[in-house]
Amino acid sequence: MRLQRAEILSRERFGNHLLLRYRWNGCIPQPGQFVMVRTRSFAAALDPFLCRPFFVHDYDGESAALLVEIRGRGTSLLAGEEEEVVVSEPLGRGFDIGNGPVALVGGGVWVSPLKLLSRRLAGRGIPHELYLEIPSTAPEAYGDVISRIFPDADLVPTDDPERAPEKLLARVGDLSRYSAVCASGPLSTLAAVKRAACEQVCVQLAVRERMACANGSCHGCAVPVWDGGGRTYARACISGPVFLAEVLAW
Amino acid sequence: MRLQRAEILSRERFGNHLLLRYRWNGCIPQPGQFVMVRTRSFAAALDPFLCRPFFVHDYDGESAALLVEIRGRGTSLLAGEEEEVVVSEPLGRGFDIGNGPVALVGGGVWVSPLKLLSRRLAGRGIPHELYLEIPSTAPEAYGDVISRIFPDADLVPTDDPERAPEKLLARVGDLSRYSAVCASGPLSTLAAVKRAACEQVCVQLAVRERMACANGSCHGCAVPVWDGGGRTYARACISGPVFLAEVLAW
Amino acid sequence: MPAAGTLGREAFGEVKGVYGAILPKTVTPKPRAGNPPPRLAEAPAGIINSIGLQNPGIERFLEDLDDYDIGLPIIVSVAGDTVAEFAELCARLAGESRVAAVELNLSCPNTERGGTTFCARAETISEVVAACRTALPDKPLFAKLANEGALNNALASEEAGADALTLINTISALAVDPHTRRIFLKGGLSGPAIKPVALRAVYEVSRVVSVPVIGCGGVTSGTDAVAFMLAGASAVQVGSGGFVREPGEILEEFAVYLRDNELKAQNLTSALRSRDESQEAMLY
Amino acid sequence: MPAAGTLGREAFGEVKGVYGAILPKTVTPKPRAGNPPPRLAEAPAGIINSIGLQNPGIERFLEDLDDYDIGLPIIVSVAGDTVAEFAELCARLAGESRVAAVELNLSCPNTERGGTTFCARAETISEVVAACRTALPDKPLFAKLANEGALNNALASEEAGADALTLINTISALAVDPHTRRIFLKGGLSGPAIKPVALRAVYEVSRVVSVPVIGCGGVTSGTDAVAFMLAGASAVQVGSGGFVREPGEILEEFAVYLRDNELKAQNLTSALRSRDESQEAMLY
Ligand SMILES: Cc1cc2nc3c(=O)[nH]c(=O)nc-3n(C[C@H](O)[C@H](O)[C@H](O)COP(=O)(O)OP(=O)(O)OC[C@H]3O[C@@H](n4cnc5c(N)ncnc54)[C@H](O)[C@@H]3O)c2cc1C
Ligand SMILES: Cc1cc2nc3c(=O)[nH]c(=O)nc-3n(C[C@H](O)[C@H](O)[C@H](O)COP(=O)(O)OP(=O)(O)OC[C@H]3O[C@@H](n4cnc5c(N)ncnc54)[C@H](O)[C@@H]3O)c2cc1C
Ligand SMILES: Cc1cc2nc3c(=O)[nH]c(=O)nc-3n(C[C@H](O)[C@H](O)[C@H](O)COP(=O)(O)O)c2cc1C
Ligand SMILES: Cc1cc2nc3c(=O)[nH]c(=O)nc-3n(C[C@H](O)[C@H](O)[C@H](O)COP(=O)(O)O)c2cc1C
Ligand code: FES
Ligand code: FES
Repeated sequence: MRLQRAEILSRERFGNHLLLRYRWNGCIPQPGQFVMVRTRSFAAALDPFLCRPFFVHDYDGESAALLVEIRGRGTSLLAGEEEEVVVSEPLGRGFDIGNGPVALVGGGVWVSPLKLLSRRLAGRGIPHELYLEIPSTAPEAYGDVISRIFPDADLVPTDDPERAPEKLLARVGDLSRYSAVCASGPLSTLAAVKRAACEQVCVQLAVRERMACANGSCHGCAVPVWDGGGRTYARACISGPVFLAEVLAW
Repeated sequence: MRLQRAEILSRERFGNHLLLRYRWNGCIPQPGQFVMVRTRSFAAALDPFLCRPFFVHDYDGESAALLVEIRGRGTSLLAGEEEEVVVSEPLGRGFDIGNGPVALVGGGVWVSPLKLLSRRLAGRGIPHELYLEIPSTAPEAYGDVISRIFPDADLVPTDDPERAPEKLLARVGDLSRYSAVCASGPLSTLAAVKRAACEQVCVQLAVRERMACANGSCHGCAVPVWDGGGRTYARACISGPVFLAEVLAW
Repeated sequence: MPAAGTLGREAFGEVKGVYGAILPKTVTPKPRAGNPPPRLAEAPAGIINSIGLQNPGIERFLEDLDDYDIGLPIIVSVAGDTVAEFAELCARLAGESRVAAVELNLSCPNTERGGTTFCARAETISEVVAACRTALPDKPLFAKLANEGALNNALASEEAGADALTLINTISALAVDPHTRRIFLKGGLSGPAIKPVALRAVYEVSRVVSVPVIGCGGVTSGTDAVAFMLAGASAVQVGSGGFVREPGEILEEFAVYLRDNELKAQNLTSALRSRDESQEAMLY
Repeated sequence: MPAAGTLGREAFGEVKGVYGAILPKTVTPKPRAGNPPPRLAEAPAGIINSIGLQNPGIERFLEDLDDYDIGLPIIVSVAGDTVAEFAELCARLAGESRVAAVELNLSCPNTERGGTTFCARAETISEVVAACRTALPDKPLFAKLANEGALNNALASEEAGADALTLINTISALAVDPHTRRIFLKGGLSGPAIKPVALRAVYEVSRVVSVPVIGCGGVTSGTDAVAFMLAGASAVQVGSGGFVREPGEILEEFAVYLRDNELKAQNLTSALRSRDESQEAMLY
C-alpha cells in the first residue's frame, strides 16, 4: 500500500464525530471513493497495525476532508494531537454520475461521501435532492453538524430504528422522478433502498467491509454479489465501495 | 506496574539528546533512582509494549527532568509531540549519601543521575567534585549541554574510547582524597572505576539492564553479583540500579 | 490471578484485593541461578524472555512461604527435569497446608528426552500428570500447557487426572539484532502478540474437555479477560500485562463490563452467542 | 518476493523492480468462492484472516497466467484437499513453461485425515511432498510449512525431495468480540506479532536442513528482512507488511543496511556472529 504524509489542517470535534481536513495535492478524489489512513508513521508503532478506510467527505482542490465517527483505537488516534496523517490516494470505484435528477439518501456517519457527491453534481448542474435520516437517539451535536454540512438536505427525523428506512423512503416519495438513487447509510437503509428502488431506477449503494490491503490483494473485503447467475464475492476495495444495487447478493 | 499521567512541561532537544521536564507531585526522587515511562496511554497502542527506564536527572520540588539519548522507538516517541507522559514513581535504590568528600564520575547519557546527586550533595553541604568524560567523537551539542547542565564539572576530553576510562581516572587523581566515588557511565568506565577504586574507597556504580516490570517480578534485569562467595543474579530494578562495586560480579 | 513468573513478592502491594489467588514463580527441586543477561527483548506488542527459571529451590521456597500469604490461596507452580522430579515436588507439597493447589509447568525441557519439552509428546504429559496425581491426591492439580499440541496434551492431562488446565505458556521465539548481527535472545514470546493464539487454544480445548480451563496470554485489559472467558476460560491469568498496567485497573474494567452487560463473571464462560444470530455482524 | 495470498495482480504496479519473483494466491483444483465475511480482524500488531482460499481454480488461473507475467519468475502456490489433488496440481504445472517453481501450501486442512492440516503429521508431509516431487520432476518444489511441528516437517519435506522450505504460514488464532459476545473470527494470525516466532522457526530449521529456507512472517521493514536472513533464510517473503507499507520502501531500507554494513545480500545468511563475542551486549 502506497501511503504519503499529509499535514492536518484542522480538526473539528462534534460529540462523537470528527471532521478532519488535510492538505492534499494528489489525485482528485471521485465521490464515493475512500482513502486508507494511519495516524503515525509505521516505524513508530506496529499497533494498531492496519490503516483505516474512510470515504472522502469533501475536497476543495487543496485539501480533503474526512467525516469520522470515533469508534475504537484507530479513530481515537485520528482525533488526537498529531500534526500529520499518513494517507493513500483516493481508492476504489465511486458513484457513477449520470444526468440526473438524482436522489441522495443516507444516514449515520455514512452520509460522508454524499457531500462530495452533491458538490460534484452541483458543479455539473445536475439536479439532485438529499434525504438524510436523523435518529431521535442521535446526540444534538450530530444533527447540528449534519444540517451545517448539508444545508439543503431534507432531514428526516426517525424514532424506531426498525422503521427508519421506511420513513426515509416515504419522504423520498415517488422514485420515478429520479434517474438514479445514490445511497450511503446503515445496512438496513441500503437494503430498503435496494428493495424499493432497484427495479425502477439505477440504484448505487456505498458499502463497506473490513479492509487490510485496499488494493485487491488480500480478498478480505468480500461483498456477496451475483455473477453470471451464481453467488460469489467481490472485493469492495477495487470493485466498490459503490456497487449497483442489483449486483449485490443481499 | 503503577503508572500515572504527568504533564510535559518542556522538551529541549540537543542533537541526539533530549531534556524532558514533567510535572511531578509524587514521591521525592532520590539520586540514582529511575522512573519507568511510556508516551501514551496503553489503550491507544500495544506497541511499543514496554515502559522505558530512565534515571531521574533532576527535580525541583514541582517537576522532574529526564536526560534522554534518542536510540529507538520508545525514545523517539518521547521526543515527539505528545503533551503527557505516563510515568511511575521513582524506583529502585539510589546512591547512598555519606559525609563526603565524594567524587562523581561519569560519561555518556549516563551522567544523567549525577545532576540530582550533585544538587542533593550541595544542598547538604557535602563537598564533591564532578569528572565527566567528553569523547572527541561526541557531537558539539552534547558538550554544550553537559557544560550547561554541569557548570562546575571537570570535563575530560577523550580520544580513544579504549583509553578513555584511564584518562578520566588520571584526572580524578588520588582517590584517597574521597570517602566515596559515585559513577554512572559507559560499562568500560564503570569497570575501570571499580578496578581502580574499589579497595580504597566506597565505590557506588549505577548499572542498567533491560527491564520489563521494574518491581522485582520478572527477573529480567539480572545483574551478576557475589552472594556469600557464590555468583548469582540480583535484580537491578529493586536491588539497584546503584550497587556497591564490590558486590558486582564483573 | 497472576501468571507464573510474572508477579514477585515485592509487588504484592499492587494486587491486594485484585487477584483471587497468588501464583509464585515456578519452583524447581534445586535452586537455579537463571540465565545470563540479556533475559528480555521487546517484540512487536510483546516480550521475549529467557529467565531460566531463576528460583531458590523448593526447600528454601517453603521456608519463605509465609511471605506469600496475603490472605489469598497460594497455587504453587513447579517444574522438574524428569517425571520423577515432578512427582517429588508434588509429594513435598502434598502435606503443606498453606498450599491450595499445584500448577505443573510442563513447557520446560525434559532432560530424559533429549531436552525437548514435556509438551512435545502427549504420552509424556500423561506420564507426568499421572505421577503427580498419585503424589498429590488431595489438592487440585493444574496442568499448564504450551500452545503447540495443546489439544492432544489437554486431553492427555485430563485423562491422567488434572483438575484444571492452564493455557498457554509463552511461544518459542527469537530476537535477532541486525545491528550487531547476533542472535539477541532465544526465549518465549508473551504479551498481546500471543493473545489471539491463546484465545484459540482456550476455545478449542474448552470445547473438548470437561475440566475448567484457565486462560493466559496477552491479557492487558478487562475486555481481554472477558474475551478469554467467552472463549471458554473459567478464570484468567495476567502476566506481561501486569508489567505495563496496574492489575487493579484491569479488574475494574472487567467489573465495568459485567455491570454494563448485566452479567455475572461465572456466567461469562457460557455467555457466548452463536455467530449466525446476527446478519449485521456479517455485513457490517 | 510476496507471501502467497498477499499480493494481487491489481497491485503489481507497486512491486515492479522490487520483488524477485511473483507468487500468486494459492490455487486449488476447483474454483473456491471463499468464506463469508467478516474475513479479517485486526490483532495486536497483526491481522487474523480467514479468506477461505478464494481462487478461480487451476484451469482458469492458467488461462489468465499471462496477467501475472511482469518479467519476473512466477512461483505458483497450490493446495489440495488430498495427496492426490496436490500431485495432480503439480502434474498440471509441470508442463507449463511460464511457471518457474511450485510452492505447496501444506497448512490447509487435509480432508482425508478428518480435516487436520497436512502439517499436523510429518508422515503426511512426506507423502505429499514425495507425490508432488514425482509429478514435478523438473521444476523447483517449495514446501510451505506451519510453525507447529516445523522442525519435523522440514526434515520430512527435505527428505521427500523439496528444494526449498518456506517458513511460516499464519498461526491458528481467534478473535472474540466482547461487545456482541460472539466469536468474531477463527483464522490465521500474521504480521509483526508472529515475527519472533517465525524467526525462531527459520533459525531452528535452517540449522538442520541443507536446502534453502525462505523466511516469512511479520516482515515490515528492511531490518526485519535482514533479521530473517541472519537467522538463516536465503530469501524473504513479505505478506501483511505490504498492506501497510510500500514494498519498495522495505527494499530500500534493506539496501541501505547492506550499504552501511558493507555486506552483500547473499552473504547475510552466513553473517551471523556468535553471541559471546561481545561482553558489552551481555551487560549493556
Ligand atoms: C470503504 C469504507 C469507507 C468508510 N468510511 C467511513 C467514513 O467516512 N467515516 C467513518 O467514520 N467510518 C468509515 N468507515 C468505517 C471506519 O473504517 C471504521 O469505523 C474504522 O476503521 C474503525 O477504526 P477504529 O480503530 O476506531 O475501530 P476498531 O477498534 O477497529 O473497531 C471499533 C468498532 O468499529 C467497528 N468497525 C471496525 N472496522 C470497521 C469498518 N471498516 N467499517 C465499519 N465498522 C468498523 C468494529 O466492529 C468495532 O465495533 C468506512 C469503512 C469502509 C470500509
Ligand atoms: C535503570 C536504567 C536507567 C536508565 N537511564 C537512562 C537515562 O537516564 N537516559 C537514557 O537516555 N537512557 C537511560 N537508560 C536506557 C534507556 O532505558 C534506553 O535507552 C531506552 O529504553 C531505549 O528505548 P528505545 O525504545 O528508544 O530503544 P530500543 O528500540 O528499545 O533500543 C534501541 C537501542 O538501545 C538499546 N537499549 C534498549 N533498551 C536499553 C536499556 N534499557 N538500556 C540501555 N540500552 C538499551 C538496544 O540495545 C538498542 O541498540 C536507562 C536504562 C536503565 C535500565
Ligand atoms: C518474565 C516472565 C517469566 C515467566 N516465568 C514463568 C514461570 O516461571 N513459569 C511458568 O509457568 N510461566 C512463566 N512465564 C509465562 C507466563 O506465566 C505466561 O504463561 C505467559 O507469559 C503468557 O501470558 P502473558 O502474555 O499474560 O504474559 C513467564 C513469563 C514472563 C513474561
Ligand atoms: C490475507 C492473507 C491471505 C493469505 N493467503 C494465503 C494463501 O493463499 N496461501 C498461503 O500459503 N498463505 C497465505 N497467507 C499467509 C501468508 O502467505 C504468510 O505466510 C503469512 O501471512 C505470514 O507472513 P506475514 O506476517 O508477512 O503476513 C495469507 C495471509 C494473509 C494475511
Ligand atoms: S482490502 Fe484487501 S482485497 Fe480489498
Ligand atoms: S525489571 Fe522485572 S525484575 Fe527487574
